[in-house]
Amino acid sequence: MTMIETVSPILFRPRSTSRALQKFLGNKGAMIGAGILIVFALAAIFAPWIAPYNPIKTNFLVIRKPPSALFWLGTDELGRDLLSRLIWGARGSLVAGGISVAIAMAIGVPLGLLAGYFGGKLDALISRIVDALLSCPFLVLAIALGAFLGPSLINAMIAIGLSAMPIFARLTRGQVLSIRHEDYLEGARAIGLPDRWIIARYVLPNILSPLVVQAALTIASAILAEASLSFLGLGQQPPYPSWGSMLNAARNFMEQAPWMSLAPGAAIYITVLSFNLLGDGLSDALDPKSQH
Amino acid sequence: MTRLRILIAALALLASTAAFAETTIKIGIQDDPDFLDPARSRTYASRLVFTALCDKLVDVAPDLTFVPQLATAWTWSADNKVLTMTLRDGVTFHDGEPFDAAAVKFNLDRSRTLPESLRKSEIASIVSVDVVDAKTVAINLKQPDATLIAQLSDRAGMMLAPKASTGDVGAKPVCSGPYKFLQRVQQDRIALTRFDGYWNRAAYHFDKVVFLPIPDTSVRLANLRAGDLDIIERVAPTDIKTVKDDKSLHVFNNPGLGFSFITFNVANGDRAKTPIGQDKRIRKAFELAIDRSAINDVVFEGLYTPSNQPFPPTSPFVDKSFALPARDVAKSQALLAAAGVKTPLDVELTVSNSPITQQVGQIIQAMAGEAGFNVKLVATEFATLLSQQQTGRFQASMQYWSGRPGPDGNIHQFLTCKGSQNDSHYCNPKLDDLLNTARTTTDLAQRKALYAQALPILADDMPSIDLYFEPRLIVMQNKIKGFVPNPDGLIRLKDVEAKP
Amino acid sequence: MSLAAHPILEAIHLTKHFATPPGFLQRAKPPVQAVTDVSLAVRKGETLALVGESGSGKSTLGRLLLNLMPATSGDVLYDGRNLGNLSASALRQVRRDLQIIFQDPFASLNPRMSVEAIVGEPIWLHSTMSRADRRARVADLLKTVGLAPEQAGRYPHEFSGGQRQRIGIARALASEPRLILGDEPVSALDVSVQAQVVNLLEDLKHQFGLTLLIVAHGLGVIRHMSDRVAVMYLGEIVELAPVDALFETPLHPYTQALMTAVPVSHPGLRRPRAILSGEMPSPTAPPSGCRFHTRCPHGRPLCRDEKPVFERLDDDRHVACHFWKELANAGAGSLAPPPASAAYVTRLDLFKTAQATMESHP
Amino acid sequence: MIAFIARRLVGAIPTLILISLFVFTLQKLLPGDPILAMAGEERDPAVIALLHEKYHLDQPIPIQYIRWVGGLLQGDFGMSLRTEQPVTTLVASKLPVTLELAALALIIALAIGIPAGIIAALRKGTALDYGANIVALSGISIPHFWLGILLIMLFSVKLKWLPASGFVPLFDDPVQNFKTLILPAFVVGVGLAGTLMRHTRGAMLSVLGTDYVRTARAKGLMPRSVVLKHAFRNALMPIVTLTTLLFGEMLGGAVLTEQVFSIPGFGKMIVDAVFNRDYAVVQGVVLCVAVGFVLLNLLADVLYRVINPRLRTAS
Amino acid sequence: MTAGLRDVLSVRDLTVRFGGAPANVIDGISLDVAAGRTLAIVGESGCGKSVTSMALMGLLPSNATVAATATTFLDAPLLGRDEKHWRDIRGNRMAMIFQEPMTALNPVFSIGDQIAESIARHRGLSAKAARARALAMLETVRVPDAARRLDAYPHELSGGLRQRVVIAMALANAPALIIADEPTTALDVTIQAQILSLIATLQAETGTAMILITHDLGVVAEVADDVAVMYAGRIVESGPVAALFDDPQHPYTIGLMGSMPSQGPRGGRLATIAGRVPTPAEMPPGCRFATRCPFVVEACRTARPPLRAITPGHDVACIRAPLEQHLGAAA
Repeated sequence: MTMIETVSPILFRPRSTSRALQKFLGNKGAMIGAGILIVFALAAIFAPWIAPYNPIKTNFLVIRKPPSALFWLGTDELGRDLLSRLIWGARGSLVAGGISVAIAMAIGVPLGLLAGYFGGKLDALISRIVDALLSCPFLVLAIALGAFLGPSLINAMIAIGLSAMPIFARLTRGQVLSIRHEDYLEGARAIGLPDRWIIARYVLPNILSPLVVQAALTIASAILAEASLSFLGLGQQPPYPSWGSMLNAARNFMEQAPWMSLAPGAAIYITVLSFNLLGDGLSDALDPKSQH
Repeated sequence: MTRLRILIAALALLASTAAFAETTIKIGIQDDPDFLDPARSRTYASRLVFTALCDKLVDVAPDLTFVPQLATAWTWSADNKVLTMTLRDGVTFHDGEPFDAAAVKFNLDRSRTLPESLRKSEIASIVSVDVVDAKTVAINLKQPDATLIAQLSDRAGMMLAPKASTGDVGAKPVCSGPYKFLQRVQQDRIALTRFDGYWNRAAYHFDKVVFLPIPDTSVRLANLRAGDLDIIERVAPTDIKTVKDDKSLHVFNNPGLGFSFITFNVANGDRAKTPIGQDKRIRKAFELAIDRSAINDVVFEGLYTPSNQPFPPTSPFVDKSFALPARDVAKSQALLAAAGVKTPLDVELTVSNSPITQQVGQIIQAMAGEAGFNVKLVATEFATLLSQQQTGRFQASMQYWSGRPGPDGNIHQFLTCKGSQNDSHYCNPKLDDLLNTARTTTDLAQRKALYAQALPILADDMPSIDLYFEPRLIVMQNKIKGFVPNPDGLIRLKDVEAKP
Repeated sequence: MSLAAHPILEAIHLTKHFATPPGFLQRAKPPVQAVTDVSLAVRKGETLALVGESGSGKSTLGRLLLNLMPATSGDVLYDGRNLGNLSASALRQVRRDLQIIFQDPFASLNPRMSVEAIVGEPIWLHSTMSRADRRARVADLLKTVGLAPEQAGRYPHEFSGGQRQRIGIARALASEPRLILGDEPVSALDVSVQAQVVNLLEDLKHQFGLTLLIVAHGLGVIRHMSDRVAVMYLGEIVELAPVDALFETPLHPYTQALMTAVPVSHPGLRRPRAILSGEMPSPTAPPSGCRFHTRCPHGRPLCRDEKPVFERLDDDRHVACHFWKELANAGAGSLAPPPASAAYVTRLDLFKTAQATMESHP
Repeated sequence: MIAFIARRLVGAIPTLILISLFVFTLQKLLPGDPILAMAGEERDPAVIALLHEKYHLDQPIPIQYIRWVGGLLQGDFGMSLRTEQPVTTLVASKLPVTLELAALALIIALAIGIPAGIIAALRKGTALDYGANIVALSGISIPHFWLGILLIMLFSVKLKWLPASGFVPLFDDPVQNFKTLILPAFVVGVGLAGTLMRHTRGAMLSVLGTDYVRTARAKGLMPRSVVLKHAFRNALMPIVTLTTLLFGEMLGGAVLTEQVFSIPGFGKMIVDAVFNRDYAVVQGVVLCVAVGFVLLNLLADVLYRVINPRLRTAS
Repeated sequence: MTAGLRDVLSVRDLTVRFGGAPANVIDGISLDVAAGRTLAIVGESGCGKSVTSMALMGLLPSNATVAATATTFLDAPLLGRDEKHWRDIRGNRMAMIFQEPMTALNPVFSIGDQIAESIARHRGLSAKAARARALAMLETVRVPDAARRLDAYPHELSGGLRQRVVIAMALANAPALIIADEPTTALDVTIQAQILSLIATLQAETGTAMILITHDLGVVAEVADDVAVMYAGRIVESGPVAALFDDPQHPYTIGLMGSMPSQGPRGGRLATIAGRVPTPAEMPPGCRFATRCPFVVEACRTARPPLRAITPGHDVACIRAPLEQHLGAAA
């Protein structure tokens, strides 16, 4: 008596995830960005095998040599191979970006979820804290935390992560508010699902896409922030390289040895660009609106 | 026609005013000075400003001898416990108050008694100051003090106008120097204007002096090259080549007083209880692992002066017989073996977070690594560094001292048992004896002998390793003529003028 | 069905006012009076429609009846038990028994969950079924609503509007409810799809012995589906009647106006008619007396001053109008069925037959 | 409107208290003793003890906080440890510089970012769009100090068109003031322009697809009127939000840019104050920035009401 | 369609294709509408009726290719002219009424401004004169208290009033043709009745031609003179409104009418149409309804059925019409 609506093969449409993936794969910019980042990530992972030289081994015979067949990107102020340092530095910089954003999200997103979902006094309290943190200048927070925890890459990440946290809390809260009255949430409540389940299964997945986009953008700014903190001596500690600390060291040799700043500068630029392109691609791919 | 004439006249007027326009010299300095109060000042940057602002009783000549400034002559009593100074005639302060013996007494007493005074320890030997007559002052000492003249050649000897100097002196200091205070914008500029009542007015050619703190070395140089500054100080050695290539600039490379050294924590708390803190052989091994000349070549383009003594290369107290040890990795390893420690031996070296210090730290790390040390660099920002040092939270620390012309100011407070900056808590009564005696000895030969005895003790105990002296690299526009460099690095504007 | 059956759900003086809490230095705003003093019984096994224009409070009333939001005052009885003082476990059972289908098939399904997860979730929540059993049950449910079980792994956006509404229905059925609230269940759908869903709901109702509560504004669908109709205006029920009686002799002037406003079903029926003027007043400041008096073509001073009683008439009808007796025939109320042309009737029969054949031999 | 503003201002007080507590606690946790640095090379213990007492640093932290808040209520923000100047004086001298730099940077950012964003949105998917995006992202990704030094090398050292660094107050010499600020403002502005461009583009894209823009086109309006009047006005909300947020961030100082260009603004003062443990200055400046944020948020809300009539009647 | 009256708009074989799409979204449709007449285009979502209206207004995005063998609007060609020409026609000679009065008005400008803007643009009136005419237009569309409402913002008005404003905006320059795209779909039934009656009245007063796009056969029955039923980008049946209701020929038309619940007593199950409208990627080669048609035969799948006249003025694109004859033979 009821008819079964069969879907003919030509009507087949790929599943949600793979559809977003396809859309993502079709985005040229995002693909270029992802490609570059994969290359950089591989370089970071396999640094011990692919770096031509020991990145911290000084060689006083080849101080500040321009790029050559021997040293493809030249050498630095202590005669270390810049290419090797760049490859090893990718570890510091990419990890710095990733971990600080992870910290920011791990704290900011739950706060935003709580504030947005439950509202009321909890929301007022969380929003106040977030406002307060937001109006504390980033560098003050980062420097203070860096100085408090002691200068190291890990502490720089914590500082950057905590500083970026309020943005995620705010964004999450806003997103939760925008879907709080969606029918499917009401449906979930109508079934009698508990709040934590609704937050985990209904709210979070549906606000993820702007968060992912923001994360990609924040990774980019976290890498730059690490460079800034390095500039102030609060980032990666010598002799280990990060792109920020390399750039910092190169600052005094911008004229005598321009290649020293060019290599890490270009690496940061390309990485940030890639993360942004990736973020754009994710934004397009994950946005349900753009799928219609 | 008339119009044209008026125009020409106007242009001529413009040109002429330009010719007679106020002349200003702009000096780029590395840091923003702290208090412009000689009794409270603590930074090198403020000394740069004081040089134009406040005259001292005594000045330092390029050969590190002491020459008259506000005091035209001085004599010691037979027991070396009274210093009598004859003061210059016709000197007035910027506010018109005359300079006399009472003013000297006021200033010395102020430095000794002002609660916040940082000069107290420098002139601790003074018991009282007597006004003999208007132009003569007698300074009475507890015991003979060979360092006193040196101290009076610095901030302790700077003379403020007594009447104007109550309350917040730093906000508007009134001195008797060639330039008087005009304006200060924190972290931006300090402007001085020519003092017409200066006793040696004719020797000063600029109407205005402006000091601009620009911390970034390359930016400071860029400003000079862009023509926005006339003189910059503390140029990076690595920039000297660029400067030399620039035909419009001129470099003064003068040996300086400031030096760097590594202090080991030998008795300051628990962190001293490390092999390197307890065993002088290991410290010696550390020294032998370091090649001072290589550091100089790599980081400083060979412009610095490697040294194993705390006395500047120009100082008569340098002991030429006490040779700079060559790097000897084999001997270093042998010493480590003799000390019976397992290599690689972990050593924590605290360095400030400036790029140059870190560079030096990394070289030391690499060099010491070859001898069997595993050096961990701890880069720390300044405020933390200071308190860590004082409270003994370090194993080895790289330090910098801006240097004093006399020998005592470079050694006594660091290495005597109760020295105010003896963070290592190193204590050797024999050394204390020598250095205290040297303080009260006025005879040059005797003093030299005393310091010559101290050096081997230090080389044996090795509480610290002297590394190198920093030259004073001052760069100016070619058109600035008449500048005479001095090891203290201060920029004296006497006879300096702009000549195209 | 038996009219004497027990009510499955009963609203007693139910009121819902949405108040904005006064902020700092802010005057308290008057509350939105969404539902005011409504008493209504839903009978076991019937299809009861709540009809009214937007802002009439029909959706709010539906949600109140399902205990999806707390009432400002009044009670809801489910099987004679007051929902306001049930234990947590009893409330869970109520959640199982009372389900809802939403208007917008695009918004009512979690876009991030597969159909299987969506339909399986109520089963997971309300039973201890094994994973495999649950999967089989989901497949059954999908078949029941006319979807291929093979599509269980897909996501909502891969389906058309009608298919999504079927998923929503499958989910509502999953907890084996006794009553389903359809909140405008077909108004977002195209006509042909709407027909499919209407047919499906009717089939399911008979198959599972469900009670349906339909919130709708499309009078055609209401006439087709429901047994009784409650007409709402500004948070109040103005008329409650069996469907045919209501459509044939609407008593309340608002019901009459509603009937008149429906477009004709055949060009031949075009005629000049009295159109209700003005718009529904704001529910924050409802008019005094009879709330309809500001628009009522038959309004008299009494209507402004005095609230009419929601009167029960002899034949299972209720109406809230002072003058319903006089006005009973005033509106051109009843909708005369269109004279279908012979050609159309013939061809429609052919169409239905052919369609049925096609369905049985896909 | 006035009630609205008053309500917002009073509502900001808990935030300000929270941030003052937060900053106060945070910096007291920092290692290092400001007095030790102040005591100079001599480090006379008597002087150190004296200064501790003078600045009440020998007292328990809650007492210090209460003392500070008590001062605040009387308009006393405390004294800088490093310079012994009242914090109010310091703030008053730096704030105009930072505000001017921020304003100029924002003007540059708006002048580049908004037209670029609009054009990119109108030409979505074309080479122009990609180009604008790449340029915008470049602005975001180039480290400020790097770009700053490059610009100094080019415009000051090589071309000698502009002073390399330093700052001349606006009222001393407007032309010179502009010359000293244009490069740093450009460096900061370019970074912001990218962000602004990307948000403008996004906002315009969502607005260009709306029914009312279609209505405007259906009225036969000129494209300029459709885009600038009907679409842009509606896209302004997120742009206003972002602009005020960016301005607020700049209140905290464009630290590195200020350092490179030797601009005596907030940023450098904050960094120096943190490094020198100049507590009163850090507290005063952060509080000042927080108040700035509150005011900017308020300004944004007022602007929303100007832009969007719906919000006007909502309250 | 109706002979004798001068056609305001005449379109032959209109096709629209979006860049990269595998099939035409509008595939060869022809329309004529005369002054004072209302042509209803009926169809379900996805049938292309809105694209048609946008194509006629020249409002399709640049990735759409619009072509026709002939177009005449007020005796001049319509398609193939430059953008300036379109701008001069739009909002002036040809105006549009949109479906969603909530979103069709710009929220940040007062309604007076939005009406006056169109007047000023096309008539070159001063701001004051344009405002006066805007007020007159508001009165024309029976907005109560029009003078006060002139400065109101859209959100301050109810849905019904907003739709009146949209109508006032469309009529402001006395257009020769109005395209009303689902003008009452978003409205409540009593408001719908008000608006439909208003449109009818105004059309009678001004003699404007109208294309009414709707999915609601009730609205068609209420106001249309002629009807074109669209399915998947093609017109499957067209003719005078009475002919269509009394003598529906195309299986799609029949199914559509049969799936509407009747307002009379319940008449059994509703008719349904299986499946759904094909996307451009799924477009069958022959009759586009073939995949869902219960009467489909092989010939339907291969060739496009021509639109042929069953009776004068009543055209249908089905090779099996009239059904009873074809099926009667088969049965």
